[in-house]
Amino acid sequence: MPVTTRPKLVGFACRWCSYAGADLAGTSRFEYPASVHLIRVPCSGRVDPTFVIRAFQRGADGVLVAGCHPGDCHYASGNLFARRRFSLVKRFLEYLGLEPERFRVEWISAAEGRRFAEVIGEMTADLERLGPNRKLRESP
Amino acid sequence: MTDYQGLLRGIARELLSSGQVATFIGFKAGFDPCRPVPHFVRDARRADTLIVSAFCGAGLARHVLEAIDDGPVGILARGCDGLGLERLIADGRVARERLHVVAMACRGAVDPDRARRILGRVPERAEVDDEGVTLMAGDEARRAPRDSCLLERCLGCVDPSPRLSDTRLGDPLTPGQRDFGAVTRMEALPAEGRYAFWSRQFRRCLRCDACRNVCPACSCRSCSLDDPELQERTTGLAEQFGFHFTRAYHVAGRCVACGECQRACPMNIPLSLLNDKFLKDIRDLFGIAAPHRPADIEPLALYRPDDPEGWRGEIR
Amino acid sequence: MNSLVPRVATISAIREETPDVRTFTVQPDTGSLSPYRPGQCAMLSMFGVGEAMISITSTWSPDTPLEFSVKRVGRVTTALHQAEPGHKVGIRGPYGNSFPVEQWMGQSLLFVGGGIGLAPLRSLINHCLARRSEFGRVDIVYGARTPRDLCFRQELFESWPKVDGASVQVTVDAADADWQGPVALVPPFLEQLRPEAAGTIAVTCGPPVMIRYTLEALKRLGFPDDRVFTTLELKMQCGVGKCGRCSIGSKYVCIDGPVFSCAELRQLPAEY
Amino acid sequence: MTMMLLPGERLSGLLERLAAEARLYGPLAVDGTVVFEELGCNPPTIEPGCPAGSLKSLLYHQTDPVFDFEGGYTDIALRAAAPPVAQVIFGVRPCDAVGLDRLGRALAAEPFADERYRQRREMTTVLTVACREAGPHCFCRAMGVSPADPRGSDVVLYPADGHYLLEAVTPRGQDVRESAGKLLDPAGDDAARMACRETLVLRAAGLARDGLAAHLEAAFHHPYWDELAQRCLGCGACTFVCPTCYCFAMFDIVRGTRGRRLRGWDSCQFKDYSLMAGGHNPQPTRGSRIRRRLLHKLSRFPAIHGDWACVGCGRCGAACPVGLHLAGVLAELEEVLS
Repeated sequence: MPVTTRPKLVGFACRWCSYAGADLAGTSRFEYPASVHLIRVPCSGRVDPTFVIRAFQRGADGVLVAGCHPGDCHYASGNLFARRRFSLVKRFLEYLGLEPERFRVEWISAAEGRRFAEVIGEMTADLERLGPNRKLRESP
Repeated sequence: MTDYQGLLRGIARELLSSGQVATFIGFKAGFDPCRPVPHFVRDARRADTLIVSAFCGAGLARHVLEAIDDGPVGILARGCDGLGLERLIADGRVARERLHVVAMACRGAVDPDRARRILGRVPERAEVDDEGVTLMAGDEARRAPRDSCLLERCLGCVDPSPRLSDTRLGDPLTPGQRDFGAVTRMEALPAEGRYAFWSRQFRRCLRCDACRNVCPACSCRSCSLDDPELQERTTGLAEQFGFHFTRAYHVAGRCVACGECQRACPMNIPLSLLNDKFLKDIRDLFGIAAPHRPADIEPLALYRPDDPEGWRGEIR
Repeated sequence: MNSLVPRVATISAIREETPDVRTFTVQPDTGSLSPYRPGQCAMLSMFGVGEAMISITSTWSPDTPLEFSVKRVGRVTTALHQAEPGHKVGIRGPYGNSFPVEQWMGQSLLFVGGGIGLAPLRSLINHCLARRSEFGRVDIVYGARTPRDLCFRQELFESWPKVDGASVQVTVDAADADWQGPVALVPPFLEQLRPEAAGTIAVTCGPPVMIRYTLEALKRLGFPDDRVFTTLELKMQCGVGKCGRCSIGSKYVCIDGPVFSCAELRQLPAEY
Repeated sequence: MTMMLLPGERLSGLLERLAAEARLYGPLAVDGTVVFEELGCNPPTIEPGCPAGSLKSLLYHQTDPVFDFEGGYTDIALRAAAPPVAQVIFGVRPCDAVGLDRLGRALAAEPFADERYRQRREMTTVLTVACREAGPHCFCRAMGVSPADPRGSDVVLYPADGHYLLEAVTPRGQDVRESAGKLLDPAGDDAARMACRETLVLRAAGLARDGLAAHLEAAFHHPYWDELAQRCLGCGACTFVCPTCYCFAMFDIVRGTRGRRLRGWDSCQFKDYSLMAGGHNPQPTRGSRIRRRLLHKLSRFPAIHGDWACVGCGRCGAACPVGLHLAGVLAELEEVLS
């Protein structure tokens, strides 16, 4: 019997914007898949790229880094550094052979509950289509 | 052919005997004629043990850290060493005024293993010019194209003469532009092919840390790769991917493209192909072309309000 | 059975000796450790953290619980200090050689300890005091940084001094308001006491610096090298002479040591 | 023992038979670098000298589970690691096979024999290909190892034009010979073996072994070690490619309530190798660490286990980013001490 599994999506969400956006999605009762494991971080600039690698190693099928829109960072420039950093990391992960859909960076403000639900929905659909991730993943 | 070796010995002797430097770093003949070894001269009378040959392939910049505490250092520098020194200066590990850089125009160093395959025996002497390489052993001599027998790192070199210099050996050569052809070819492979390629490479990694220890941009006094909490010591494929990602990412924007990591790797993992991907993307996205001067610009330590979002659209 | 696999044991009691030294009573869940001799060590595991070689501080008898006194210094020992009674640990051993007590019959004994270095000596002292009649005088000299850092206070101030023909001298490097005793570093303190070298075996253990100066002091006091013993400690990962870390010359501290006579030490290169 | 002849074109047939019974490994060029890999249907890459990585990686794994554990603080269960499976390694060089003997002396020494290594050694059949030509770094003869050395091998194949001379050295080697059956022809002479015995090893010339240990111990305080240390980068390449280096570290990994303790290669050249938790380091400088490595190989290991912990494969020299070749260091020492 084939075992159907829900994709595991790890989301790093900036506490000022994206995490609040996720809250809004909840309080607004927007529907989105329960595949996402959200980790609240102070800022998208706090997300060390090795967090992303670690998530894939320990079994994530996809990783999302979400922060405030450029210009709106609570710490003025955190997401602007993150933008440079993850521009490179995204391309590098694909260079190592990861499918593009497995790693995404999105700007989601505290007002964009619907956008949050959409992103999770899109990513989950992509990951379901791709199936479980084996790349970079440690064997049990 | 200019007698660089004679000139270098003279310069080193003068620097040491006048007390301008306490140590002069260059090369001396190794056990293997085609593998000269880094050499530290502290006594002017030993200056004639310095050699210059087409086999002088190892980078010297990182060795400055071993001698700088004993006083000013004189060093033979090729383009790659020059950038490495600039990196160490920008990172605050070495003060510019404590260095005397003897800048040598370099046309590339011969890879002893490749040369041996071409010549069919251990090469004893070699000469490199712009057109090709002459390999010699005994009375035998053979001409070979540059890209068949130079070190991989020299083939990609576009910055053959150090801009940092106190004394020059030979006129500086014109710097070029990197084309990142190998990266482009890798990018053209399908995702599965890329993953298979890197899996094949990383599988044989010994985790000996040679790539880190030889790198002029990896001079942190304590390294996250040594911390068992941050970098587990297991050697499964996933952990090897993690290790190589971390190493390459930690020098992204700081890498001077000297290619020492790849040259040092005992298992010949093409590490430059990782570093070059970052360098190429930094050029394409942020317009900072390699090799940039470490003192001028740190691509990941700055941003512009209108930076592109590198994850959008066609990413190659 | 692979010699690197420990057996599971339970911490049954924890006693606080000093702010950073605790004594753990450890009971293997199945069977018991084979009879151990004074000076021997065992590898203690904190699962998920790692292993450390710790000297056994209790003296073996069929009904004496197994005890380890541990100073909090590194990852494993910190994890041990965070444990509570009931906590599972791993144990393998006993490892190493031991003090050649049988050869000391009829001799007087001088024990010189510093700080946590009293832990291996305690096993030896209790062993010798249990066979009191076989030895001459028993003198114990012990020092710690401050009065708060003195280990095994009950034995130091109550049981050992009561033994017939035994003396205990305690010193500290720096006194506090309540300290009435001497204030001195162990090596000069020892020299002031002028212990009789003839017919005496000296055993010392403590921090590396203390050991070094104590060995020099003992030499000046007239103790020949082959009648002075110490126990060494180096980093260890296997405890069975394989991992390579604790080698000094062609000796391994884990299997050829940890007990060395001063005469043996002089034969070894300065790698400890 | 009797010699048999294996015609070159029947080698693949022999490999197929071996692969049917156990996992078959051998030297394989992967993107130009020769390493020991599972051969599958690829022909082995036999070049002068030895592969970049040493044979120990197949018997003494880079990291190897010791046991798994599961549970919490007050309740824990251990499960020993799964036993190793049978393997056949083709195309080993004599130096590597002798290296196994040295590894075994250290790891399988009683009373605390390393069961993991011993089991794996028992499950391994070693088919050695003797050398007709030395590699650029080889100096085996200086270390008392011959290019036709049978020690540590089950079967030795001596290459000749178009065929191999096959000699079964151990009972397990006999089994291989029997299972090869009709693939083998009777051999007419043992010229190939004689030729291998006489293979010229250039780098071994002039290296004196007599009194080496005493010589090195006498040089304990010589400033040469610090001179060497300036060049050394403190990486572990030399030790990890060495067929006889066996130092290891133990470490735990934890995933939730499960964990595993592993044994993994460690290098005495790393700065924290002997660093103690309290901060004391008995090998505080690179010079002291290089000295320790050489003394261990050439003085202390022989004192304990009776032979050099070096088989002269020369990999340390090939792997070293700054060209520190063990034979070169020996030659240099000779010079600075005289």
